Amino acid sequence: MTTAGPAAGHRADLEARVDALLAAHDPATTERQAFLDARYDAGLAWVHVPEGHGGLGLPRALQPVVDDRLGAAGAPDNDPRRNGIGLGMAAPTILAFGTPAQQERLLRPLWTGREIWCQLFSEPGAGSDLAAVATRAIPDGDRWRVTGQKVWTSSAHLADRALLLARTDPDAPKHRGLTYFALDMRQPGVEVRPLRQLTGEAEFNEVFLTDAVVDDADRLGDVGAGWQVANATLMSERVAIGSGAAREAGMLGVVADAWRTAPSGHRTADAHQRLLRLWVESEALRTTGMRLAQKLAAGAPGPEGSAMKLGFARLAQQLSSLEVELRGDDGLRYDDWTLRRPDQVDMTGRDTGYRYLRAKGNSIEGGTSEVLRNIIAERVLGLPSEHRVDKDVAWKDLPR
Amino acid sequence: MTTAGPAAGHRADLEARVDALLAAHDPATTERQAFLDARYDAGLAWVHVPEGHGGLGLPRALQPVVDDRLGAAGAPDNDPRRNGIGLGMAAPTILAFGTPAQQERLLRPLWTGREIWCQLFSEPGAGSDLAAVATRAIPDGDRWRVTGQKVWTSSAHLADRALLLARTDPDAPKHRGLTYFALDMRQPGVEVRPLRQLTGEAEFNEVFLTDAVVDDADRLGDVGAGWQVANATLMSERVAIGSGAAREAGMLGVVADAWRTAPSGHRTADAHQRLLRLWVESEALRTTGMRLAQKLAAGAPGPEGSAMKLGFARLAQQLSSLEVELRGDDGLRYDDWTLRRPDQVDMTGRDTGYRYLRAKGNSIEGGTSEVLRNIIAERVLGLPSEHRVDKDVAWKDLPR
Amino acid sequence: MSATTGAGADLVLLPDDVEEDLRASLDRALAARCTPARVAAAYDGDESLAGELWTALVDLGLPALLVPEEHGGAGAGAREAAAVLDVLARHAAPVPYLSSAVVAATTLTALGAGGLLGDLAAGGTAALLVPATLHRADDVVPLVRHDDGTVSGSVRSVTGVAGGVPAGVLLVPVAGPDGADGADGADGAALVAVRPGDPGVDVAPVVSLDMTAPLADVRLDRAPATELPGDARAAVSAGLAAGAALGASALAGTATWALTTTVAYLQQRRQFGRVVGGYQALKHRLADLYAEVEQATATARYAAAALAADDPDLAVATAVAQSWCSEVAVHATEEAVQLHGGLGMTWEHPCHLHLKRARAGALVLGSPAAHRDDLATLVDLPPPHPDQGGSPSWT
Amino acid sequence: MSATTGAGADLVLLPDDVEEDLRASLDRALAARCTPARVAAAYDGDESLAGELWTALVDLGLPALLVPEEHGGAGAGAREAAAVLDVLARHAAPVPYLSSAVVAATTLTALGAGGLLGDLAAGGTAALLVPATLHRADDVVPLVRHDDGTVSGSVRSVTGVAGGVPAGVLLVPVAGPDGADGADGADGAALVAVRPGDPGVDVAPVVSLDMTAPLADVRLDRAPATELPGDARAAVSAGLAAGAALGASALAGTATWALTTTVAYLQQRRQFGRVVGGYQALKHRLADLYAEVEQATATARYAAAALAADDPDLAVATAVAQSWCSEVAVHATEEAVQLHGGLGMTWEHPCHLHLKRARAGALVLGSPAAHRDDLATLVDLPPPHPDQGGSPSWT
Repeated sequence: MTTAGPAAGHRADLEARVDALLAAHDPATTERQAFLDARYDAGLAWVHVPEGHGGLGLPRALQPVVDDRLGAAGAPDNDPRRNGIGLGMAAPTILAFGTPAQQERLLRPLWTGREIWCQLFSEPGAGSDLAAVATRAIPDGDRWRVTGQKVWTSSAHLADRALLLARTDPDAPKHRGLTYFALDMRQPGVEVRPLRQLTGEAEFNEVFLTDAVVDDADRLGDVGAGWQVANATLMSERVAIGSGAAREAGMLGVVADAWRTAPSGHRTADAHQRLLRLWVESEALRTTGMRLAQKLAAGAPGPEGSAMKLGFARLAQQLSSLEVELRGDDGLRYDDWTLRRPDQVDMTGRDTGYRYLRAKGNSIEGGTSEVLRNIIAERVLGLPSEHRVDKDVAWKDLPR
Repeated sequence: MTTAGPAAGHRADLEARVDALLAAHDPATTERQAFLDARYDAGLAWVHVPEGHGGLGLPRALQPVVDDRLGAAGAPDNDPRRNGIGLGMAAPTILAFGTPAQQERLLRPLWTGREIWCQLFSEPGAGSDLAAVATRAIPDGDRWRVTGQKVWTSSAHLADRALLLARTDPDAPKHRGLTYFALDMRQPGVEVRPLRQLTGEAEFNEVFLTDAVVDDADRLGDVGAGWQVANATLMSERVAIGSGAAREAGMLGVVADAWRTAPSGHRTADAHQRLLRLWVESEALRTTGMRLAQKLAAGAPGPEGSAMKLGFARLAQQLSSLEVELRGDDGLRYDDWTLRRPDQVDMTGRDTGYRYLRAKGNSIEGGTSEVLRNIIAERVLGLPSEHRVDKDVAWKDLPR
Repeated sequence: MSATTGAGADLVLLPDDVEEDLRASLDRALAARCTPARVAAAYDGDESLAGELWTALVDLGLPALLVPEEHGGAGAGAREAAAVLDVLARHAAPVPYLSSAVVAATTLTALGAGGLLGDLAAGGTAALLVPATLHRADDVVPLVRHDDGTVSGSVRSVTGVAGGVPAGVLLVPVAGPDGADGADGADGAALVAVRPGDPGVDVAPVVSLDMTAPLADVRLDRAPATELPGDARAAVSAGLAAGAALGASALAGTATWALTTTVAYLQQRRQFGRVVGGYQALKHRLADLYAEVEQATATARYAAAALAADDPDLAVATAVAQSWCSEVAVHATEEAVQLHGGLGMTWEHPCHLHLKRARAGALVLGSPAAHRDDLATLVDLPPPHPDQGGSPSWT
Repeated sequence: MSATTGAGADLVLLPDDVEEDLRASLDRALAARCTPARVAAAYDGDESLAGELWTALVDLGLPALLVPEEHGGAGAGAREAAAVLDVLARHAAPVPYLSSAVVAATTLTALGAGGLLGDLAAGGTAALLVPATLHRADDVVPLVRHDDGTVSGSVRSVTGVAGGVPAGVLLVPVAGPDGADGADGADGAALVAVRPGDPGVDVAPVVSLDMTAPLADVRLDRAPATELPGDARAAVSAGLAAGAALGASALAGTATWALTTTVAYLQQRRQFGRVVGGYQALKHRLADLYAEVEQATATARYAAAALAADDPDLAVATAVAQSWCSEVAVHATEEAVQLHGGLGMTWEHPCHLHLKRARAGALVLGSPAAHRDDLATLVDLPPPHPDQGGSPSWT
């Protein structure tokens, strides 16, 4: 989030390592995967990761020193957007909970992009209440057999591996009967079907698991400890949200430009007042993000970040709705309803109507706004928790 | 709420009775109280009340036939605004729960205005949670001794009698240990102190009861049945809210006129847009009131009326806040902070700042907006009730 | 006490038995045919449902409701047509009832265009050739009428001319022949009828945000046209006014669907061991939404009753109902998507069909802002004068 | 990855140790003296608290913060002054810090008016003679300067001239002598100093919505005046700009007080056997309010940092902070009253003191709407052209 404060000594050391890497592996002549492997071996993949796994155990804030130098030298990168879940969620989880053998085996192909990851958490009956997952994993010698249905899985059709949360003990209370696995997606027991959304496209998938096999060696954390592992994964997901963007970045910029270029008949006093309010709110959120980033420069993200996600979702929805009105008759049009399977979401690359519809998901995915408000109320403001009826009841006995 | 549909026969009969009353008691020469007594005896006080108690057991909708005729004849009325709680809350309660002897004794002085009533329900520790009242009534022969503190009592300094809710059985669960009384306010054990509000005035009072005496003959309903009686009283309170007012009545009219007469510098596009939205919302509420009145023309009010009160409170608050802004520098002024004890609230007779501050009470008094939302959610929409921990615990054992 | 009465105090806002019966039979007819999957099929190019539904509506006599009896119609009132729109909305039915049976029918009735009205009463369809968002006859941009009586010009984003039940006749606003004064008025403003199948008529369907009311861009190039005698501007005004007044009922119907569907879902759905509808934060949001939706229904009924009674309050009633119902429909369907969680985002669940109807419907026949602008004039709340800032005075 | 940076990305929004110390000592000083009952006494005519508090502020050197060192001041930054305003707001302290130590001090600093600045640094007070809501020097209505140098005219609703700590000097904008051009500029615009005790000076206190920042109407009738050399308009602009930029911190402080006080109350208060703060509907409202208040703090700190750094983003930062913090302060104090139930409506509870500060403070130095209007110009989002409606085209 910030580039301030890296010790000069670390920086000089890193520069030297980059020089050495570039000297030994000229980007102009080295094959892409070979270069990425060399970078990994040099500890320059992700400098905050321990040595031996592509890093050097340095502060995360030093990574741009490497990235900027390598970028300037024309070196290939690992195309991080292709493997967002792998890099953003699987890697921290493997680092925190994986055995040395798992780290050795899984991290390199993950970082170099040889193995794309997806996440098999949510189920039709387990949305906000993730601990209610019903997908069963049953022991079978030194492996497990997994059966169940997962939803809201992005990249599942591209993925080689999945983070899987499954129930291994139905007799335990719901939070205590879960186990966490790294599942091989390339096997017959895994069926991926596109899940079409209100935008017309299928950004996500449903995944049907039928006696899918996972080795016990691919279990992350203890049997029954899946809930703790999954929470760590989800925390990693929310770190990324809310870093300081530029003024009029994203949706605000699109709508502000729509105002500036709209025919005069579409520029109503109503739309103008709403736009000014949203401009102010966007800036309030931007400065809040700056302040949070300065606070967190050294420390770990706390629950305060939840308020940023809440605000971004609200803004995106209000801005995109205003944009529909600003377009006049064109607000009634849509670009394309064809069922497509995009690799990633592109909010500004499509049309007004798409932004309006897609933004509805901002307050649902990655923690609904309702769940985030609970988190803020309980963990930031210290208000009492919700009354829980399901804490100490065996999962199999819960009403469904 | 409506004057439609009274049977012509009833109407003719009423007209004849009015003629007879006027003939026997010429308003020009009859003393006021004597005329009111005669009207009461003629069953023309409140025609929907049973015969013998000032009424004729006719539909409530026929009352205007009498009122209009008597008004036109220059007859005195019973100055109903002076005794709002007596007429609006005490009378229905006495009619529903009083013994024949109580009805005989209490209703005439109530209607004629010889006895002014107030309501001793709320306490510092029992606001929305009215059933938590801690004021104790302890039996003492054929009377009760009452000790405790009540708040938010309007007219207490003028009142002769009070509707009192008190705890008679601390060992019973809170809803089942309450009893309802008609208390004589003119006695040494009753001390009334003005309760100053944020407006500067003391529209309400605190009432301190110290061994105040109430005869068991003044108990309304059974011992332990106070909660049911009190709820009936509160229902009567809410009937009055939300009948069809004229367009631009009340606060909207004040603010619309403020716009029309404001200096051009105060008329911002922001204020204009907000005013138009509030105008629309006021009209939406007005037509909803019309529709509700047509629905209820024959039947009893249901929980749907709660949405009207919710809407009126919200509107009054938003309109008065807008008005402050519309006044420019004058919005920073106030008319008078002196501690006064007004007989009744007058939202339009005072200045902008007063309206702004007083309107804050609209969403608290007579059921907070939060309680009303619960009522709508549970009784109209059929959503589950709140989790209750205090239902079956003895009142004395509840945490406080 | 006698009630203090407001504007339109005599208007009855409750349905009578005839309306209740009509609602029930239409609801039955739609429930059997208008499934979410078939509605959604229009987004993938299969618009066959619309025709089936229209046939059902014709069987029930509904397209004839606003057509005068002397032209073969039912001569029923605006209240009944509002009820039809309300029920159609609750099923997201992809039929051009508003554009044909209300706007076009009212326009033709104002002109006394008996022949075309007879077609409508018999199940035919027509559409006014203006952009879907237009709500004031003053804003009409007329097409060009040539000396030979043919018509040229183009209009974007017209509703009711594409889809499964396209308009059989286009009602085209034109100026005098090649801009000159015409026969019917000093300025030659007129309506002419054009048949979509005729040469020189190009109807290009558009990919629409709401495919249950699909749009088309229409281009006429010396298309044959028949003049419709009468005061064209007044007729278009009447048609648009009826559309806006009754369109509010469609929006209120969408909002009602969203509220009731969401409440029903949350009464079943469990999370964290509890029925989700029991969480107080959601209860309070739904209570507020209930109040909004009830108010939307009241304003829509008031507008329909004002139209039915030709009440002087019609213009105010319409501005109020359109602006309020538009925003409530959008809010209610957005809440429906949010409170259905991920399910509301899926193609399979009907939420999105109603969300799209609300978002697009809120703009059809005038945006909420446009209707509030009308109101500012109608109720004497003039906008700030452009000079409001005052000139710098410290000179 | 390197961060994409926005405007003012270098500004530090966290307090340093100096600021933390300053906050702590001021908080201690106020906690001992500034009780709700004594603050409320001003509404009943007892304004003695203000003088005591001002003495305490002078002891801490706070009125001198923005006065340059060469004039006996602390030469500290805008960030420290913002911290003072924030802490004062949390105690609803009835002192004229914003009007005197910020607006007047900045105006005088821009003029280099050493003598008066020395008075301020030593604990004296001054006020700019303009209506409390004014925020643009362009909107100043100057008083009349006569040939003999005396000044006449009246200004309504001036803040900082009445109350327990009235201004010792009035800074009066005037035009040239009897309207003619003056000595200092082509148009004679100037600031002159007038002493409230002098003949011809009438300061009439006004009953104010917020008696912790009481207003007065001031009338000058040939009052003796001393001209303050320098660019008067630029100086007033600077004073008002500093006031608006830092006033946002006072509003953010009020909002913070409201949130924390309400949360603390709801953690204790029980209804229906449960802690009220555990009801989810309230939890969610408080979570939303928390987000608003955090954002208010961020915008206020950003504006203060921009002023301290003389950042080119100051004007935008001020417009954002003023409009956002004003509305959040009003919302937060309104929620505080509502969520304290009846208690928040009482005179005894401090809620009302903060509600009145928020409602009035939101208008002081420009309403939220006025600041958003500024923003429209600053960030190129021009208002709709008055001709937007277009002329009727169907002619």
